[in-house]
Amino acid sequence: MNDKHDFRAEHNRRPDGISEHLADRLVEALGDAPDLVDHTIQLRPSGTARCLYLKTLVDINRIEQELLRFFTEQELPLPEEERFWEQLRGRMPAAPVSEPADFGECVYGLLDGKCAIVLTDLNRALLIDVGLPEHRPINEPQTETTVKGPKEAFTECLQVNLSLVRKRIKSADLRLEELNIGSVTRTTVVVAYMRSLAQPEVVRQFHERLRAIDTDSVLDSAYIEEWIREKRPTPFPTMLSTERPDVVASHVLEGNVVVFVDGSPIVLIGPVTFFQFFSAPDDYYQRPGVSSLLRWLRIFSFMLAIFVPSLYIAVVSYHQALLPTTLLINIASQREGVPFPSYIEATLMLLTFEVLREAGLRMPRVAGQAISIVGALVLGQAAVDAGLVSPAMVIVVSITAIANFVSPNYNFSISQRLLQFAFMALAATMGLFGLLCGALFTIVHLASLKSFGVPYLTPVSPTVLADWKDTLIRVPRPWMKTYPQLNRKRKRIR
Amino acid sequence: MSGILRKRIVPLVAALAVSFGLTGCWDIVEVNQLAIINMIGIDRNPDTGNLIVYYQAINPTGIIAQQRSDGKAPVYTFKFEKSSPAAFEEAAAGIMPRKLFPDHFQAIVVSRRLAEEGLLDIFNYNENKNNRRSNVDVFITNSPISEVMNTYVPMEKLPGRSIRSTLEMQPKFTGRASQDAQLRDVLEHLESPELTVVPLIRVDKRNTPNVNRLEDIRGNIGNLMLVGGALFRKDRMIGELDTERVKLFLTLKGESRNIYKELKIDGHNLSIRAENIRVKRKLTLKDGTPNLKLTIRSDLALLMQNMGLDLNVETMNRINQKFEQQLTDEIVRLMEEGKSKGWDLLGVAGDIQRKRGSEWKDAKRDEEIWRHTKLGIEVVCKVRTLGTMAHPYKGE
Amino acid sequence: MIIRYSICSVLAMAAWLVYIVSRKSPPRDIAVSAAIALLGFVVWLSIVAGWDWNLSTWIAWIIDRTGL
Amino acid sequence: MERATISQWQFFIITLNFTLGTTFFIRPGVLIATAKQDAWIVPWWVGAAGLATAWMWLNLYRLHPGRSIIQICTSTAGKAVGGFFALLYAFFFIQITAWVTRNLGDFMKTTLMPETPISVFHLMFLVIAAYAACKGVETIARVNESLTLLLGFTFVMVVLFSLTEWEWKRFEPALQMDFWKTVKDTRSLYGFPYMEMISLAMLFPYVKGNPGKSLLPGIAAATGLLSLIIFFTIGILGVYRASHLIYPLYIIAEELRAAPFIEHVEAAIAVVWLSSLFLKLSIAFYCSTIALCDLFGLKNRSRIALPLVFLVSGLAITIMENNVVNAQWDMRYTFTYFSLFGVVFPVVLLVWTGVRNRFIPGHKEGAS
Repeated sequence: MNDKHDFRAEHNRRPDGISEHLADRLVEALGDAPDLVDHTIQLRPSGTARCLYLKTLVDINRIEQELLRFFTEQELPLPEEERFWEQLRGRMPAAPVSEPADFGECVYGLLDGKCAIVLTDLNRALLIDVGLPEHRPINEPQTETTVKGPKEAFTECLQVNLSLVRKRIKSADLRLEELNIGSVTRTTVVVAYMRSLAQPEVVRQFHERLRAIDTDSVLDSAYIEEWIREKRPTPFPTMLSTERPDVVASHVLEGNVVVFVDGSPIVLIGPVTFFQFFSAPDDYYQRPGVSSLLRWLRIFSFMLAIFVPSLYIAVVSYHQALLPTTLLINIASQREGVPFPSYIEATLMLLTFEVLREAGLRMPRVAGQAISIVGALVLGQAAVDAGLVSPAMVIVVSITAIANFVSPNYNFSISQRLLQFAFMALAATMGLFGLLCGALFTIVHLASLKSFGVPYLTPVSPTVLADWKDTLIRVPRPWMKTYPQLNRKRKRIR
Repeated sequence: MSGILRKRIVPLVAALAVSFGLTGCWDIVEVNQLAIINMIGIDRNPDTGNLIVYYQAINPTGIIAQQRSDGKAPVYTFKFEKSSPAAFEEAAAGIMPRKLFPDHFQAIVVSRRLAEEGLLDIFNYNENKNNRRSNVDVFITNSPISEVMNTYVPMEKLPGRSIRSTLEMQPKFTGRASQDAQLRDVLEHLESPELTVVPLIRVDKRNTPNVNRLEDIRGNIGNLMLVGGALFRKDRMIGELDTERVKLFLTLKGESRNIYKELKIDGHNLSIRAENIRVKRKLTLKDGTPNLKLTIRSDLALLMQNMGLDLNVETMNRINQKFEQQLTDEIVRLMEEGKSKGWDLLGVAGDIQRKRGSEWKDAKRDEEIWRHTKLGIEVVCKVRTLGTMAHPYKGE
Repeated sequence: MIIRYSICSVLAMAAWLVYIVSRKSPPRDIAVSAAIALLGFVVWLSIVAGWDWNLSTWIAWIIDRTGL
Repeated sequence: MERATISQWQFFIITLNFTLGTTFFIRPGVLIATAKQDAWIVPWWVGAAGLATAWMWLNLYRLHPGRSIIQICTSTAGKAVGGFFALLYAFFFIQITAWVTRNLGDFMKTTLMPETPISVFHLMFLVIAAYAACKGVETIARVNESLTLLLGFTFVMVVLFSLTEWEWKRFEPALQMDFWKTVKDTRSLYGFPYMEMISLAMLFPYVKGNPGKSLLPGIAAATGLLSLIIFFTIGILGVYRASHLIYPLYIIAEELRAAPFIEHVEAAIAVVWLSSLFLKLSIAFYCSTIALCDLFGLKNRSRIALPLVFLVSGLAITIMENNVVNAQWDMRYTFTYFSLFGVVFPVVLLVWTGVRNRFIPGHKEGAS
């Protein structure tokens, strides 16, 4: 799978796939691309070479200053000689040179931002990596903001992303393994893990699933996630995705495996368990007591988000006895003029909220003001005054909406919204019993889930008390002396 | 073929499974389809022998409207007359536009005449219902039940809540009623010889069934008030105790820990409150007669003294002595009075039933043995709290 | 109500049988599933038709008979 | 078949939940009615008997390591006789499942949702139990682990808030029962839940290590908890009322008043407690499924789960007319009927194995 050719072993053998008129065929294969540059250069002492590259992908300065100078300004030995390569490397240490095995690789090399030097007389080609991928600078994280802690986020450039992680883990144990996935896009995917920590079984599963990917294109890590996540249909994410290098580093250091995808600022992490979705990077940059409390707060708001609307429906239309008398009277009088049953009311309001949210996400920033004004009308006092909903319902929807946003993981908050609507339907048909059935079904489902062989509900079930120190609570760092047991690490003590 | 089949059939099965759920909504009822019952009144029509039930249903908009002070009725009372308790829900459906919702009721008011006949069938009906409440307060009333039920009360908008709150204050401040005067406490003693006391209420004569009463400043008018206790044996009322006796009775049962007392020393009035009363009962059998030894310990708080005496050790001792003596007298008097009426106010019979050992066998069989109980009373008390005054003003 | 349920369940059962046949399950699996489904069908039929039978009564009768 | 294993701790939790599941709802009222204020002692001796019986099952299992009770039947007594025994066992497990289902339906219908048809409750729970059964014993074990915490928490909260009603007087006079008469009258407790636990013999092969190490402590803990629950019921509710009620624990929850504004929360508490019924149901359902799989040599559990839901939901309706009839049946027949499966058959199998091991050479290792 490793596409980097070991040059020394190859350079003496003349590749078979390279035939006559290579340069012309390359030009033809790329369909006279307007950005294809094709120089002919005079070599010393004799002979010509053709220099081909896509000017949109390469650093032209380097070609002019380093590459062309190397080939034209001095007398070159024949490529058969070791001296040729020594000189080439000596002059251009930063540009990896390879010799393609066949025509296809040549084409791919050009498309990958390499410069092809075709030695026309010898019918040989060299691929010199002088690529200059365009990428934006390292910014602050957009979706996972923290108050304290590092403020770097991944970019779309794989090399930059890898460097961000390398920078944090200066260990020889860190293994990076590269693959190309996608028959058309040939996207570079890097699997990273700590050799001494990651469970070989998990690494093997990652490799197996990545190799099994049979697709034409990979444009984002989400594509990869869909291929390698658990096959069982589930609304819950079984891989963590993050744009923060510190999160990746901490997961790698706990023995998890991460997947970088070129062109995506989102990195995939696995295996992951249910309770890890409640921990935010901030937890580790704050005092442990505070972060434990915040974790409970997040779990509580998860509960709020999925149960509040359904509980409201169940209580108001089935189990009114649960309400204190005064509250019951208040709700009853508020609902006096409302035409819909409470479950219709709740569904309408929450759907409206979802629509507003989606509109807010997709529309141009400048229109934001308009949406917030209209949103306040639709979900607020105006709706109450119009007699469409009761004020209590507005509160319920608002609590739900806010609680939805608490989840530190975007994927997870989507699954929580799915559950929320399912539970509302159950509560509307069978009250608390329906809600119980929904909850039981969810728990059975969660218990049956596994993420790369690790049960999803670890460490609560199966109970691993030693792992509770960084799930439901976070103990101070000095107490975290052992590695999490969740994927049965090889090493126990940190 | 199998692929297509699978694709078709899995959703079909799923859809069927969902349809089980979606055909639901059997028990659904919206809040504004409920007649939230706040208080229930029960009586028996002496002419026909039928039960009469009053449901006091809350009018939610009335309550909310009242907060904005445009005086609408907070409750409506509905009256039904049927031969069995189970028939009332049906009868209610004939006149109330909303579903009867008794889960939240706060009080049951029973007329005295019905209580004296026995409440067994009402208890049984209530306990058998799935949405019954047994931790609800029971009240017996001397007034005609229609007047109790057709009364608006000041302060609290809901009469049921009003009397319940009144009752709940008593154990803490006055000891005039017990916390354990709920339906379930009466129920628990349906088979034992123990007596229970249930609060007795009365309605002020000047009551009007009109919401305009709520605009009247005179709070006493037409209000419900606590006037004593109804003594229950098993399911029926056997007598009435006045407030003082209720306090004493509850104290001896250990259900009331604070009582207010007025003492007279040398013709001077003295108000004290006995706090933290602990009663220790010891029942022994001597020659076939039960001996009950009561040891009562208490801390006294001096509320007001008008003795014209300085507060010193001697005065304290006198107060203690006076209280001890007065309490002993009252207990003996209560016991005698009970004996004459056939009420086992000290609960001796219940104690005997709870005794183990062979020597109690005969005593258990003799239902009247409590009458021969020899009473030994020891009161130990100390003045602990004096208020903010070291010596009273003498005005001399 | 119960009739509606029974019809739904019977349909679901039939669909299920078709499904497992289409999944090419071992014949033994199919046979046992079908047998259980058939038993279930008889039970539901007896409920819908109002036949009064009671497993517990039968067991009681057997125990009484054997004199335990 | 699956190669799943469950840990000792998980099997302990499973045993606990399976023993207490429906028991803590139904049994306290009956026991208090029979043994009055001393009812809390009853579970002790019945539990001891249950432990002894479970020990016997474990001995049987030791002779046939890695085999479920169904496989023990067929391997010991042969295809015909053993198969008949195994069929009876499978029938018994299905019957238990139907019983648990019906208890759930009865409870829901009498207390929380009187208008809803009883089959709805049965079907909903059965479908989820079937889903859990398809996912396998590991999933069921994990569900048990995660829900037990919640259950324990609610129970402790309810008891704590109800302690204001506590009166020691209610236990007096203590130890007044006629021992032999009480033993006779409460013998059905031995049948349900203790003999019912033979279902768990289906799970023995999945337990990592010796299942006895968690089965016996599980039964002991469940017995202790049952006794504790009865103890609290008497102390809080009183003998007289508790003995007249079908679900005394529910009434405790109903009369709970944690704060002036937290009243009438019985629906919420009951719903949480229902998950305990669900745990029992899922274990029972799983046991019946694998019993059928073992009996007929099926490869895939999920194939028969749905037909079984269909069958059990029907059986649950016809299994009894109402609570009263069931209570009477329980008093008279539970002990005998359940002992047949819990004691008689295992003893027969044990003797059979012993005889065969002694007299027929080549069978020393059980039947490996």
